[in-house]
Amino acid sequence: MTTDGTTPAGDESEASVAELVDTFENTIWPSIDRVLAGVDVRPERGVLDLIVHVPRADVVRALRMLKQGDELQFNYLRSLTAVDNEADGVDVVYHLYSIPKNINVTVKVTLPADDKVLETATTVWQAANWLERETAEMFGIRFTGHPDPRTLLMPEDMTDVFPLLKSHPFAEIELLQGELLGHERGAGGDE
Amino acid sequence: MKGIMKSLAVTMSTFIRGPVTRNYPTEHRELPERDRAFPILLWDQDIDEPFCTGCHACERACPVECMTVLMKDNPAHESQGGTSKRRKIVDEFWIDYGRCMRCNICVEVCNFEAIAMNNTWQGHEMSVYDRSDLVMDLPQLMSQSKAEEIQEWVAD
Amino acid sequence: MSDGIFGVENAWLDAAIRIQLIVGLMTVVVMGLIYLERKILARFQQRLGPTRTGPAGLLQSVADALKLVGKEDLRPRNADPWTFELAPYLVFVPVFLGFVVVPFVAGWEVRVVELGLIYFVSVSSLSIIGWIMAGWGSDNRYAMIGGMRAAAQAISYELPLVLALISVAMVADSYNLEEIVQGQAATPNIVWQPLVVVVFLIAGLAELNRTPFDIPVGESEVVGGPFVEYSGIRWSFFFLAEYAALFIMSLIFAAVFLGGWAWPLGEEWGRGWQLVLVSVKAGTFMFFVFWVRASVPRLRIDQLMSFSWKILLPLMLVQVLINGAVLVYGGSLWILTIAGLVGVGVLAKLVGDAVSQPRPKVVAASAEGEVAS
Amino acid sequence: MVTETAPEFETQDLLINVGPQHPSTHGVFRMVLEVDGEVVKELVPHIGYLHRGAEKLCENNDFRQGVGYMDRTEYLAAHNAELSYVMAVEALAELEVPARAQWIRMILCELNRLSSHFMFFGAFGVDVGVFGTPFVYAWRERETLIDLFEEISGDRMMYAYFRAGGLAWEVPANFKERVHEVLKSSRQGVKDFDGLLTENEIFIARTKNVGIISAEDAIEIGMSGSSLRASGVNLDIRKTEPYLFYDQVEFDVPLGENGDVFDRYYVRLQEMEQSMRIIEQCLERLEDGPIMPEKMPRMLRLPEGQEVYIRTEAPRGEYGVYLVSKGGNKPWRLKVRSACLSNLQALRQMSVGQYVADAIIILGSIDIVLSEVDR
Repeated sequence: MTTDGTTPAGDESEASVAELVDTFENTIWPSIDRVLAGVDVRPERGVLDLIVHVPRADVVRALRMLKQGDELQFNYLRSLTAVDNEADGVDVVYHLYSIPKNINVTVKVTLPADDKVLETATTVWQAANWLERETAEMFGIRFTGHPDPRTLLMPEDMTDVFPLLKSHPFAEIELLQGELLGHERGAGGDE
Repeated sequence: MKGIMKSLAVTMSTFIRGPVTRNYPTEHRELPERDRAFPILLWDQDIDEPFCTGCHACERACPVECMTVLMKDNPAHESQGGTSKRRKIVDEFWIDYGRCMRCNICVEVCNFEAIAMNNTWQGHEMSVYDRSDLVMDLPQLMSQSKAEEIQEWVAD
Repeated sequence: MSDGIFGVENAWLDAAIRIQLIVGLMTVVVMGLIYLERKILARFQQRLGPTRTGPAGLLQSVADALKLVGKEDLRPRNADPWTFELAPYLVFVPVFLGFVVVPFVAGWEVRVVELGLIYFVSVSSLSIIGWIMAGWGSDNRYAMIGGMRAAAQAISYELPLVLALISVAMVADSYNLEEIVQGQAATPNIVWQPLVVVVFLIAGLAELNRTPFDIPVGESEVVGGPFVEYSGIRWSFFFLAEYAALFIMSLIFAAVFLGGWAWPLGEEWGRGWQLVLVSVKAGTFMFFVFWVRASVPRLRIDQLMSFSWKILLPLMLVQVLINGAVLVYGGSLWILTIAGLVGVGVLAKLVGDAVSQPRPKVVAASAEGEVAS
Repeated sequence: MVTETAPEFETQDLLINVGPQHPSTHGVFRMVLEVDGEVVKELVPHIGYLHRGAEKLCENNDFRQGVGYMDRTEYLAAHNAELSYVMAVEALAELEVPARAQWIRMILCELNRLSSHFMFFGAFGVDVGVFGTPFVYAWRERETLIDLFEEISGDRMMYAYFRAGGLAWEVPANFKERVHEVLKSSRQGVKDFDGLLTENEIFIARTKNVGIISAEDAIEIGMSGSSLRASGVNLDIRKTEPYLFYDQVEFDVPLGENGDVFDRYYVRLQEMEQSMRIIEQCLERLEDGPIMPEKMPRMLRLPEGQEVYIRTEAPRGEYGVYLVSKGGNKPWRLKVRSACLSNLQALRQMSVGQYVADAIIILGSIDIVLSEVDR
């Protein structure tokens, strides 16, 4: 893999920030650090792209800086989704790509599990419109200021159940094949 | 008009090329040997019993959980005077063809080469009126292999 | 004017028998046409076409007809009852009225009408009312749009069709189809009026709602247009009318432009050969219609109307002008041919550069291509 | 309006419901058109009819079982879908895929691009109005391609043939001759389509300057693939971020000029020629060798706390797989980035103000596959 692929770092020991910073020298972290001066940003090693953690309060400000700065020009929002980490909240993930510079970055925002509210990114990219609607209906995140917060894939009235959360159970298979023929369950079904 | 004339010329050229379709139910296309219709169990002709020992390997590996397997001791085992070396044999085996997604994983995980994908037209042309008729039990699964209609193909 | 068929004296009875003959002949011919179209279209698309019903699928149309008769013909609950019920008849009957003047063979018309051409055109334009009624009556949005489109298209292509037939009538200086056909014993009118033939083909396609003018029934947009809500026997009336119109248009084309039964063979060959000759000529028109249907996309409603009003109509007016000038001032008819060919050239050029441009050179960025933002 | 129309002559806008059961919505897609006469004033798309929760299902299936689900999220180009999933797993498990397997994967993905583009031409031709001929030409070509896929993997559309680390089993012995045969018939197919549609005046009149989207808007909305390149944006992941061996084969990236329906059609036509060029080069480079790495763990377990976003150039655009793993043999979270979903966002902007007939072919021109939109 080219672009800024790097050797994955060792396990995430809590090394001092200084030592962390210099392990990123061949990625785009120095320029991102410059562009996002006002935001306290924490870099992290990704398998393919650099991951940047941004606090919830000024995520849209950071995204706009990444997009409009002429040094990076992340003008293409590749994908926007969320990852449910159960106890330590839900991560909203933005994959950005700069067409002129041909570089990638992943911006991550961690939301506490009980208060999943985040400012909408549709003001920065129109692409975020449907992606946020889908993430909202799947994870229960409320994107404030979204132009049209209806459900995207789910039926209109399904606004209380969020399927992609880890808490949402898998549908139990009602009838194992055996039962269909009158053979009761448990005699050697799967473990 | 030049472009329209060109389009007319193309359709006339295919008019002359003649039909490429075939009359399906009366003429069948010859299926490649690797064709995957639905999984079936194989019959061990010389010991006259199924290869399957009911070890649940395929049942665990199936993504859609469309298989249910029951195992029993093999009555025809050598210890009971039979000729077979298999101590365990399959007792009951159901595959719900309505749920199976034909991904061939059961054939890959089976270490007795007891299950294979049906590559005959009979495997494809199977229509039933009730969804529960799609649940195939042991005799139905072994019928084709018992009648030696199957030249199964298993990846080496 | 042949004296009564089978020696029947009473004129009314005679006309009734002839019309019954025509209707009987028509149902057989239409079934044959449906089968032929499906077979030919299939061949264009490298398919087999119907092969199951009867030897090589010959009974396909019979099977279709039985199915359609057997099917329940529904009516949407809040459809407008009378318009919905009467629409098929208003589409179906005018087409058959047109058969009164069609000259199959030397003496076999139902009635030799002095103003045959004008009668044909005025009768065939009646069926638009049926389309609009079907569109409005079936209380379905697609049908409504289809009906409106049918009206717009039929009106805008009626004029070039009428002018085309008038300019041919000027050359043959008679409206009576019998005399027009007899007048072509030496040379068919296509020689004198090439532009008119092209315009008649285009306007004829539009009258028959055939590709590229099948906008009222375009499946990909309005899903069948006015016929969406019809089923069973009612739907088959529309279908019957469509193919009957195709048959009558091809017979008129054969009679008016290719010399009908008169041109190469003439009177003395007897009716049998004349029938073969007419059916061959009508067959060429129909093959052309099927061929175009298999290879040309559909026009959009505004392009269709601007094509008719801005290109076909002016051309036809000029053609009528030239016809008049040449015929009145006694010029030789060859001038008409030259004028017609020039007209065809102008039409092709107008269509050509109105739309196409040199083959589009899509910029192929080379391997390391600069990244255009 | 020049003059104020008197109230009683006010025309009422018509609400037309196109789909989910409609001949030219390419699947279960519904759009409600608010139509004034023939002009579309407002377009509201409704999707989600084919949502089967593929992402949730993949979380419950290990890395071999998930391949079957990936086919079903993109039924017209299943090889490309499997490729992204399998490459994501390999990136996390750091598996070294042998060269032969990568060449075969490239060939199959490009062949799948051909069969998917043929499907586009067939459906688009019928949308524009030709009665069935392009569809049957497309099917004639797709059948030859699909027969080849069946000979290789055993299934016509749901191959489940790629595995993390390589391929499920070896290709048949006559693979090279069969691919050459299929290419010959595909070349004839492309020539037929070119002759039938490209220079047809009515086709050009119907598609030129219809449904235009500018380069900036296309980037802003996140479009990708041929629809983006038709607006002149030079973004092809096979070129910008080469994966497999795309940096070792030469091919061009066709770009359109003004992003209308005709350009989207013509860019795809040229892409097919480039794909055939790639396939020929791959066939020369293909040599014998293993198709799976030697030390393949029996049950593949991924390292703890890793994540990767792999994107490949599928026929419809960028098909991305974002895989988050917390150890174990099942993904913790798997997000499928669907090219059609983003391309579909531009539909409203392209269709408002056009005719009803144009809205249908604009929808056809962005070549959507509903199973990828709804996952």
